[in-house]
Amino acid sequence: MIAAVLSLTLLGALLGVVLGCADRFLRVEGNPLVDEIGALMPGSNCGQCGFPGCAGAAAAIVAGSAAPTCCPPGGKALAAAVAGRLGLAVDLSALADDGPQIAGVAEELCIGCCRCSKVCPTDAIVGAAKQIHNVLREACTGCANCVDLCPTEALLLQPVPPTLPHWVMPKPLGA
Amino acid sequence: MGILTTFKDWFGNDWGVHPDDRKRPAADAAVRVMPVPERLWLPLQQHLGAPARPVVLVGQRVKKGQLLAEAQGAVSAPVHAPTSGTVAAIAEITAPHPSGLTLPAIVVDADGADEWGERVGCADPFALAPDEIGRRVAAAGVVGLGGAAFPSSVKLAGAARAGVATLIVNGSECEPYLSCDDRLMRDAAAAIVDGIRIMRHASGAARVLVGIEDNKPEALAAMAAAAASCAEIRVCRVPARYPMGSEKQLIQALSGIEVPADSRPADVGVIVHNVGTALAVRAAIRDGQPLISRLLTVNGGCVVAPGNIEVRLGTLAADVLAFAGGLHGDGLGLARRLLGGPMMGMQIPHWRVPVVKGTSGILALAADEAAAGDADPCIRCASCVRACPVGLLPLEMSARIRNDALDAAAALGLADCIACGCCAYVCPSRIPLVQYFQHAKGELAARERARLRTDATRKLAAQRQERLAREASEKAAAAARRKAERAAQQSAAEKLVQGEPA
Amino acid sequence: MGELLLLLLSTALVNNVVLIKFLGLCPVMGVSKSMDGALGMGLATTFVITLAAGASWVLENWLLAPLGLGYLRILTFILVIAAVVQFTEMFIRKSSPGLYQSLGIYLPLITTNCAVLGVALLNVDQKFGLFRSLLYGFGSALGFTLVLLVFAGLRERVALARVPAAFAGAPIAFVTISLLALAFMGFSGLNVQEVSP
Amino acid sequence: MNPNAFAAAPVASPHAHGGGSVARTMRHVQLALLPATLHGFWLYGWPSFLLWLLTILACVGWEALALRLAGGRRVGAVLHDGSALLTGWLLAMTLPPWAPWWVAVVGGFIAIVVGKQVFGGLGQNVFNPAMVARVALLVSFPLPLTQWVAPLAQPAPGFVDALQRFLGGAPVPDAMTSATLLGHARTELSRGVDLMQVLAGAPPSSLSWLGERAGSFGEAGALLLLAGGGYLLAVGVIRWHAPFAVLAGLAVPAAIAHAVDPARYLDAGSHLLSGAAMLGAFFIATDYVTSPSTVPGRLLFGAGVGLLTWIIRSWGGYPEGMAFAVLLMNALTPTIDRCVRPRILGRDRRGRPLDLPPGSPRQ
Repeated sequence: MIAAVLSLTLLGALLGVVLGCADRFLRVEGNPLVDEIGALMPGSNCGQCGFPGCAGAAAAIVAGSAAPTCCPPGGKALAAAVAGRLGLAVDLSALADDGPQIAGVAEELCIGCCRCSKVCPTDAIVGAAKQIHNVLREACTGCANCVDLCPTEALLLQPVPPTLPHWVMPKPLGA
Repeated sequence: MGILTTFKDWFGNDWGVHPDDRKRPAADAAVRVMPVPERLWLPLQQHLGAPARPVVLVGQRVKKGQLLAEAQGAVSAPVHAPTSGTVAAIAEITAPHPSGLTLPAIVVDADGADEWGERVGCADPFALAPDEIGRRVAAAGVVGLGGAAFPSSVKLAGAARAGVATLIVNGSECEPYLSCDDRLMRDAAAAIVDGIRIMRHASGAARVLVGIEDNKPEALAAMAAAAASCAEIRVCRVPARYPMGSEKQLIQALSGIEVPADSRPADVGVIVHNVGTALAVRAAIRDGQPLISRLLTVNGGCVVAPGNIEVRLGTLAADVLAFAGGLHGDGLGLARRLLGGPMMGMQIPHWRVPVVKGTSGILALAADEAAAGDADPCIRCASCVRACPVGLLPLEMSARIRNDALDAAAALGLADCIACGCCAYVCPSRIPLVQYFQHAKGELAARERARLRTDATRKLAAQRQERLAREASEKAAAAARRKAERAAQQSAAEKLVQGEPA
Repeated sequence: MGELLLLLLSTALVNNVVLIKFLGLCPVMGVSKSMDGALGMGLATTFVITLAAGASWVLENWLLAPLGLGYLRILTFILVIAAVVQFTEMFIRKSSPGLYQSLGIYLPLITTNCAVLGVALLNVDQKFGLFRSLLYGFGSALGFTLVLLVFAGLRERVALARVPAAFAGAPIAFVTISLLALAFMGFSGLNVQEVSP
Repeated sequence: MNPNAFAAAPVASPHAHGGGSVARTMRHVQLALLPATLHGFWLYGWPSFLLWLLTILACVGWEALALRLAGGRRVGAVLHDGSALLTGWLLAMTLPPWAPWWVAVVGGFIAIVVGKQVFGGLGQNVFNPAMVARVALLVSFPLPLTQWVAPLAQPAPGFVDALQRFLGGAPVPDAMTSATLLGHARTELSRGVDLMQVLAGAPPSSLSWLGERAGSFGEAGALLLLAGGGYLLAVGVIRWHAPFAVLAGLAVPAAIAHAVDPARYLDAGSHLLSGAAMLGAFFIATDYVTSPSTVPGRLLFGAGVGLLTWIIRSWGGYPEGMAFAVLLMNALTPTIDRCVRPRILGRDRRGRPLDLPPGSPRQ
């Protein structure tokens, strides 16, 4: 009885010491994955994912509480990159395939209230007070923050029209 | 060599396919010259690279050969007026592209006079400096006429810079149905050889290899006779096998050099030009004529009088077909409208598409000639693996693309695919493999663009944060200053108040 | 030498721990979605099984048997295995965060991988010397890794197949591994004893 | 024709096709099996014909049922490709010729439903369906699967007699049974009799190249199967690599072992002409779906099948190991395909771009 107790105690203590040492030498600070995923995100903190900013979304994705597809501005490209990094299988077809959208100003409706340009996370809307505003196509992420704020509904998301160099051959049907 | 080749074939090195070439009788018919149609549509982008920028105004009268749009950027090519007339408009026309999207084109109404503008020829091109030849070729808007339409001057200049040893002239024309290069070599062998010599001079290459497939004996004989007096030009017979005319395959067949995957042929001392390009270079240098017309093959089961036709650039395919005698039964049995060959050519939605510099053929295929039928599941027969001239695994790549695993397909070498179509041609299940690959390439390119955009967005967002922080700190600083001022004023006033009674 | 090789083959193939003894099925089903993950899991498990086989031999012959504490066998073995797994987990987390992420819950679960304890206990029953115990453990682990890898390869292919909705996912994986086990029955009765003395 | 119809669904090149089809491939294979099959009918009489017919009918029937249940649109078209027929035919070739009816039906179910349709049908399975069925039957019903009727057994049953026997499932009368060469060798060896004596006592026809011997339906016609394989090679349906590697993988170790210890190991010729060696080499190991897609992969695959067959035959618990060997190598096929890939033009085997040749301008 005493031998059993002693040997188990000794064994436990020994292993405990070994693991304790290992913990010192093999310690990992923080979660490098979260930072890595965070670096992939757009960083505009637009909030469309429902998390507080891109860092929050990255943490949620790593923790598994959010899908890699949760970032609309990042689109398929981001989802594929994140899923590849985490070794997850992801159904990209779940992302609505209506292509990227950007905001456009209906000039006859814009009253130049400047509400939209204040919330744009990428400063993509230009225009002075009482002047017609305009959206810089290259900078707009289609986050739709501005759409809800526009008092005259002059801002609408529009699909980006296909162009010859950007045209993509459709995937074969069936087969 | 013979035994060695057989041995290699036994070990699976027999890439490519042997499609029924169907080049005759069109190849044997004499070349017809099509008269200038009433209206020509000249797309601003007929070449690889940046589109040209128009330099004419609507309503302006132009002479034949006059510059309509100038090259912009390092890789680009100008566009010239194929005939004299008036610029009617700059409008959108259906592009020679499978998407059916439009692209901007300069519309020229012919005046019927077909009157040349100023031309600066050169009696002795070999006295010109190679740079000068390159400049003149660039100004003439010559691009590769084999199909890729890469600006020829860029290639020549790059070759001279890199110091290439070998100029390979591509007379393989491995696409079925097409015979325009064959016809050129039969009819204008001497002029082609002259053009080759000019290109050799411009590129600084020591030797020239002309590769012609052995299914074109007349062209081989004509070219060999024309080149007999030039020791540095060797006309070589290559086995007829698709895609022998593909750049890297032809280089390997003729010179034995394998071009590394991330390099261009010039990096290993080789450049490749098409025979038609040689002729265009000759016209540009000797006669000062820009590229305003080309020979193309009109063929296919639906065409009444197939053959090779000399056509002005900008002519609508519909007009070319009408000149070629139209279609049997007004196109009743028409299955495919194609520009280019059946293996790599593109389907177009209708015939109102202009002939551009890279258009080597107009095909109207009947139902029994065209690939059709529903695709069956892949049975992993690996015919595609055997046929692939690049050594890819088409069956594995397409299976991954079908399941949207594009990165996995890319890891299998998707980027090395040359879209030659051998895999889909031999597939017993009739799987549209090339379409899978083109889809995946396009989708991956779109993702790459999206990624760049995300990077840009991140920068913009960071700048905005910085700006907001700066504004906030400025505001705080201003508030602090005002507060300090107020405090100072107040204390001064207090002093004043305190001092008053004193 | 030949005999040792046969011992290795016999433990890896003929008496395969997964397909013949049906041990360690949980990680085989869980970590066989990709060959990369399977390789990582296989290596980690190989490490643990081999080490546990050696440690259990030491414990059995130097501690439990001399002191007559055979009844503590399972307890002590689990203790040792848990420690080894904990160490492996720390090591992988440090050296390969991606693998750590993709192995997920299955990494700490090596502790409860019945193949590990099973091999250690079976090993003791064989009354081998230390070297052979290690070899027995290593051979079993090799068999485990082999099956895990092969099965992962099959699943990668099946993942690309047009499996009917009713069979997609786990069901087809079970069908596949059952057919794999069927194939491994070909090794049954493989007469290695005859050659070994 | 509506011009916009094309714009809606663009079709990529190539616009021409070589004309091959799945159904044509299957027809060639069936043609190649025909001589050995007719030979089998002649050797084993009506019962073997009934077995062959029912196995094929069972496979086609199960396939149709599975396709219906899966809600496929093109049941008729898929059946037309002939793959289920071929699976049934191949399975029949590996069964004892006088096996009862339920063997055919159960075998068809295992082959088509378990081995193929649950994976999604043609081209989706990872194991050869016929071999899955063969192994599952052997493991589950060892007795009826190891009852071999003597060739040209007298009295030969008439059609009605054969039908009764087939449906009744009566065992083969002892007087008409015989052992296969491999089975005989195995039994005698396990009794401690050495092979020299065993084979000296065996009738000479057991090794006869003309093949009047006991065995599964397709076993005796080994040379006819070889001829069928030659036909498939000639028409280009299969390539030589896998069959060659199977035969070499079987013959080379057999020859070496026989040279070392003839009393313990059969010679290479017996190995090649017995069991399912020829059928396996030319018709099973060449199955597109379940074998690797590259030439080196196929060599590896074939050599593995041959070697494993020899190992199982020589040391294993079963007298014949071809089916097991095929399944084992089927399992390895995805791994082989992953590891053995063709070299991409302009890249080395690892996928890195080649170095520029010495003396090139960019160096």
